[in-house]
Amino acid sequence: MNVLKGRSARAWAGFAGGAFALFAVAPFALSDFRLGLLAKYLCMAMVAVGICLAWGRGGLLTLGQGVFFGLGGYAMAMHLKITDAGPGNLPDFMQLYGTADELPWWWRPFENPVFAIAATVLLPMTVAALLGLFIFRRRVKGAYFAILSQALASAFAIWLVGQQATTGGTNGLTDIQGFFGYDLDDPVNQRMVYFVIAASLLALIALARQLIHSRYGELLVAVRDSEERVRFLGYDPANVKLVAYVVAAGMAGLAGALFVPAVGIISPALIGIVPSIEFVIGAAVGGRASLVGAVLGALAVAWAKTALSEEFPAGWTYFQGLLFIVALAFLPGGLASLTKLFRRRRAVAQKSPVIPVGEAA
Amino acid sequence: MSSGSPILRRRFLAGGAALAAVVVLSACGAKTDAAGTSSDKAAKIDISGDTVKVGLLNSLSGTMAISEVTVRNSLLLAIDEINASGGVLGKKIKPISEDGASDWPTFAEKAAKLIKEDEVAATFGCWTSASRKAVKPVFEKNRSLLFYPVQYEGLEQSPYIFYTGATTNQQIVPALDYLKSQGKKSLYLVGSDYVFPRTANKEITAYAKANGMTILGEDYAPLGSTEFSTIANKVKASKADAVFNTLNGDSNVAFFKEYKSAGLSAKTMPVVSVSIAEEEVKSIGSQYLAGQLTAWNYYQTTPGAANEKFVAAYKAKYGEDKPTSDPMEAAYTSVYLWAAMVEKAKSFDPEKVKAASDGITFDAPEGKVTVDGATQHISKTARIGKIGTDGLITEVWNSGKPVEPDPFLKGYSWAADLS
Amino acid sequence: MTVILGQTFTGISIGAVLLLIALGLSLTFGQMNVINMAHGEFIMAGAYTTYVLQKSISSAGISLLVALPVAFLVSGALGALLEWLLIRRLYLRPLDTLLVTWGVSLMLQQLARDIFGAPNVQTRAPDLLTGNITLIGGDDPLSVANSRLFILGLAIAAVVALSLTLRLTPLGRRIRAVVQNRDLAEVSGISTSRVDRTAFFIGSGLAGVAGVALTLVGPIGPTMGTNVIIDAFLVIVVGGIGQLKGSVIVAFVLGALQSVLEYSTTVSVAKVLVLVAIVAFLQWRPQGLYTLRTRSLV
Amino acid sequence: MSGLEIRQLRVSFDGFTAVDGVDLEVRPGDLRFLIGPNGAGKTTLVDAVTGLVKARGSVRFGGTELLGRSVHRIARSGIGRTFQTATVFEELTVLQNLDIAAGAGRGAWTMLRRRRGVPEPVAQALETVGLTELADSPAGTLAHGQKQWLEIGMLLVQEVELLLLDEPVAGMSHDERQATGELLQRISEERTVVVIEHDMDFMRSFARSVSVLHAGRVLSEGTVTEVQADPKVQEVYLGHTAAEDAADVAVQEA
Repeated sequence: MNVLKGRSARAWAGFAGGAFALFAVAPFALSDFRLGLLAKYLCMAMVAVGICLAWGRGGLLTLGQGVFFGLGGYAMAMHLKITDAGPGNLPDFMQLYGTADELPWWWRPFENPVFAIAATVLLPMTVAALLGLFIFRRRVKGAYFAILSQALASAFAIWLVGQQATTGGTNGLTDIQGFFGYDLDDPVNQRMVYFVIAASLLALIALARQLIHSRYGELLVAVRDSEERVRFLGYDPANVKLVAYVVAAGMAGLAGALFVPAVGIISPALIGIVPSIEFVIGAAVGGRASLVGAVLGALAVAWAKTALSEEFPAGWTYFQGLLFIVALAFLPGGLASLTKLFRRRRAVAQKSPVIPVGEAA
Repeated sequence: MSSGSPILRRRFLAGGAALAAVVVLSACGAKTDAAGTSSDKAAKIDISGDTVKVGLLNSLSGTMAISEVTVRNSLLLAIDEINASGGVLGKKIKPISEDGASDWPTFAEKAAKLIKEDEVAATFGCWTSASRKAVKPVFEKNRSLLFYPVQYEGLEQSPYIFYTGATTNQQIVPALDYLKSQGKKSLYLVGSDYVFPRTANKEITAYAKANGMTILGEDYAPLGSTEFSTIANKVKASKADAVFNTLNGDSNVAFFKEYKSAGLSAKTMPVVSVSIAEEEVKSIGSQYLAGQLTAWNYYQTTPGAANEKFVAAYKAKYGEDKPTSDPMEAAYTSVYLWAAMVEKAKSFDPEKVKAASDGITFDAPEGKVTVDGATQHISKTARIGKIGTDGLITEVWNSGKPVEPDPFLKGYSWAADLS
Repeated sequence: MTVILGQTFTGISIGAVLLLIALGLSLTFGQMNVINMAHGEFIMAGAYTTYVLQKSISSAGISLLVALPVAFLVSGALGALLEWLLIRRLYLRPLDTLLVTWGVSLMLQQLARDIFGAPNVQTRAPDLLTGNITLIGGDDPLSVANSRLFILGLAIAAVVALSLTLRLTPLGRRIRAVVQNRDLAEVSGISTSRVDRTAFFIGSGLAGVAGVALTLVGPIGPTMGTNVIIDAFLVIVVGGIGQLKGSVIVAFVLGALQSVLEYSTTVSVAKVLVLVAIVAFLQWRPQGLYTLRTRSLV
Repeated sequence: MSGLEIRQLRVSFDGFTAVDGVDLEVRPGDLRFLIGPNGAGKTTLVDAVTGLVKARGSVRFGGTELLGRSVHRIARSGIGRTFQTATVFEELTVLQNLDIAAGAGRGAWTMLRRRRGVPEPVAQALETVGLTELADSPAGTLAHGQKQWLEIGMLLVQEVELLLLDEPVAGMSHDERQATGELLQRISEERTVVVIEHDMDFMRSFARSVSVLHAGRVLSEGTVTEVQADPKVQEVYLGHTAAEDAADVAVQEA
């Protein structure tokens, strides 16, 4: 029990430290522009929290998070575009490329802010539930699930691009100006968007931690390690996986929704195969099974992308590729396993009977 | 653009305070507010020292790199030349390159970085309409200037963008006029699935309706799509007089290879392309393209001393086998135009530069161009070219004099319903 | 009528291209269960090989024929190198392989950009392959492209060669033994690591051959691989892992489906519908069209 | 307590019939050993009962028909099994393993909260299988025999009434076998236990009744003595048994 208490205390300390850094240090240390970028990275980290749960703890190869991110993002952006346009007017891009004189029927519900906010989370969760129901019941696993997720992400992106009159096509929904009545042009409001995102990330981390350490979290690891065995214990592993998948989708949806006011754009470029892989890579680099690892990994990868491309605009993809290769091929547990390695070394030095346990294979 | 209710310039004070209270940081929101930051100020420009920075925003990786890298090359060439002759307002231009990575949100991020962190005086770049749409609000909000060097679909006029490529009435409309004069009565439209082709085709359809031409079919392929056998079959079966091609990038290569395989050629059914310049001809091969038509404002073969100098300088810098093309020329020209505006305004301040822009002229490789201060587009001579077996494009028709820009096609009665 | 026949041939030719790009994956993904995202870049390497050879061999026809074996060797060597450097450490971690090879694919694309320049490059096709054969003349002609016939022939030849290799040669028997029971193969004296590398060499080499064929119909540039890679994986997933005949059937069925849907709708809609059809199909047969009967696969 | 009743059970894969019309009745509270040479269909029989493979015929437990039900439903109706290789959740602790096994009927709310303390049935099972000391160790670090016991413990907390154990003592030391046998005898006082086993010494020491399977059929049934005396068994099997015994001894001495 002491071990548990120690872990819990450390978690609280880490959580408080993170909150302090996000709310008290970053806003003062960073320029408006860098803070805006941090807000964007935090959105990536929110997706990573879900990936840590679904992939790290549940072993689900979630390569279609872009779809859920996009659903959340579009739900939010649709509402903001409608309010930007004002009552009775069509959003700017519809005036340019559209054929209809009024809002398409499936845009109408998004006029309502409550519906739109709920949809940012519930829409991805519903889609994930339907998909997961089919996929997990039929026991589509491993590599198949990975390829299938990618195909779906790609199909969704192609569909969005093809519907230019109602979705903005390749452009996506751009030039978002207001956020529930607050002008996004104003740096103070941008800063508040950052605070909302930071608070949401912390809330998601707390939620994920609760789930991971709950009985459900233990069961999820059990399903990851031996699905068949869990079935013999009288559980339906499909349901166990479904919960993690749906929660991860909801987190990605919320991240997408908050990405919109932070960056001012949502487009199919954030939905296809490449962004879906990038979401996963952040969590993998940091350590998929560790919540802290996944979050810091996502932040680090997003930051590295910006920093490397600013420093070496013409050759940065070498470094990015190299980072992925080194981190994943040679550090299967991600950067988080480094601390574990260190802790184990220290423990061995103290000759205490610590038993090494590898990360997920 | 949108004429809706103005957004309340409210601040997040109440909500912010509540949230901040929760995280025991109640001072945070108020403090920033007290500082009274406002976005109404124009972006700061760093003119300390003897250099002035400009941003170059092009895709150096991803699918669009195939086109955009050449634009960056010619931007750098123009900057070198201007610096060699003394710079602008006595300051040397220092280019800051950023990679848009063929990803529109990245373009927006990098645009903001150039404006806010590097404090550039102006930014040059973007290729796709999608990337332009993504950065447009960034430049508008920060009151910083973008020079956009690629032909586009029109129907836009941002106060902080200068459009140095052709708008529709300088490229597509002349191409249609040319086809009409050649007796072509029916067209088949092929394009990539994004804003420019879809909008251009709407305009083409309206033109055709008013001019007694028929549109026999309209097909779009996703950007990057390389499977065109079905579209080639459809085009062939339509027996159209000509094809109007608004495909972009990789797709053109696959389309023309398929086109020839289907037994179609410039003789049986000519294709007019608006996104195939010398660089693309080189990558597709004259084997497949000989005799086909293009519509631009500039070709490597365009006569004149200014072009001879440009082509020679480009080849000297980047290699004898590197061709020059319309978007490269428009990019090259855009740097000179900006420099001229700055010299006239005697300031790097975007508002003053804008005010000074009207009537600025430059003897560009494509001929004399003039900036129209009202639309922030430039007048350009329209040219129809034919692709030769040597891979070069030679002019077969031109508009005689520069065509005034008309981004919203206000001077064309058939276009009344378009925007 | 000719439209239907024309589209049928189009379907077959799309299928042939799909088959050719997926064939190498049927070994590396299908047999070895490695999700190699850099497979597309091996295709790219094959295409650039053709480009480089054309600089020294002036006859387009001869350079194309020479390019086929050379591209096989070049891409195969790249594949074997990748296996030796990275993939052998990752056999039990399929998703990690995917992410690592994605990193490799990013680097290879940038490498191509730095060596050959960012714009696409051009290869000349022999004149024989740019024409077509008219099957039905007259007012409503039906013709088939020579380049497509060539690719179809190449695809068939590659499938036959691969299946003969797997069935008849000692190497093929060893590969199948390792796939079916790695431990048993090992204790029977087969060096599984050498078999893995050889299989990877062949699979990647086939990607190189596909790259040569793609120069006849598509662009040759740094991102040409990413355009086709997911389609190729889908062929294997739907065909069933470890089964050549499944991949062959599925490639042609998907080709036909794509061509029919493209003709009756648009390219984008057709692509979406094909993907939806694939998802629906996997509901019905989650392990693909044909499956190996083993207790522990995937 | 319920008994297991199997009638005319048939399982075939691709034309090969692995179980060919087995009739088997296990009384409540029995400790039944299933023996037979390799390929006799023992494991397949257990697979069929637990829903892992499709089968024809009838399998009734406590009056309910099991064939046609999904694996987890069969598990919930009080039937638990182990596998030849111990499958415990290696990354979870012994306590977590048992807690999961005990929890198939928990509601959503309980699932989403943390475990506080050790539930009574889990504590009892820990005691029964002798792993109380190791409750907080990751299961992956247990010795082979301990993993088998943990598996049995997991069946106990599952409140199963029928335990199907596939070679539970394979690879165990002599002392561990002894302990396992005693454990099984204790368990079978309240539950029905079926053990697949190759180890004849172990069978002789602990079996209450024995069924001999051969080529997918039941060859003989009865007490240890009865079965050993059966000429049919001696004919097809005993020679084999001697060889296996020798092998077992060799393993033990190694």
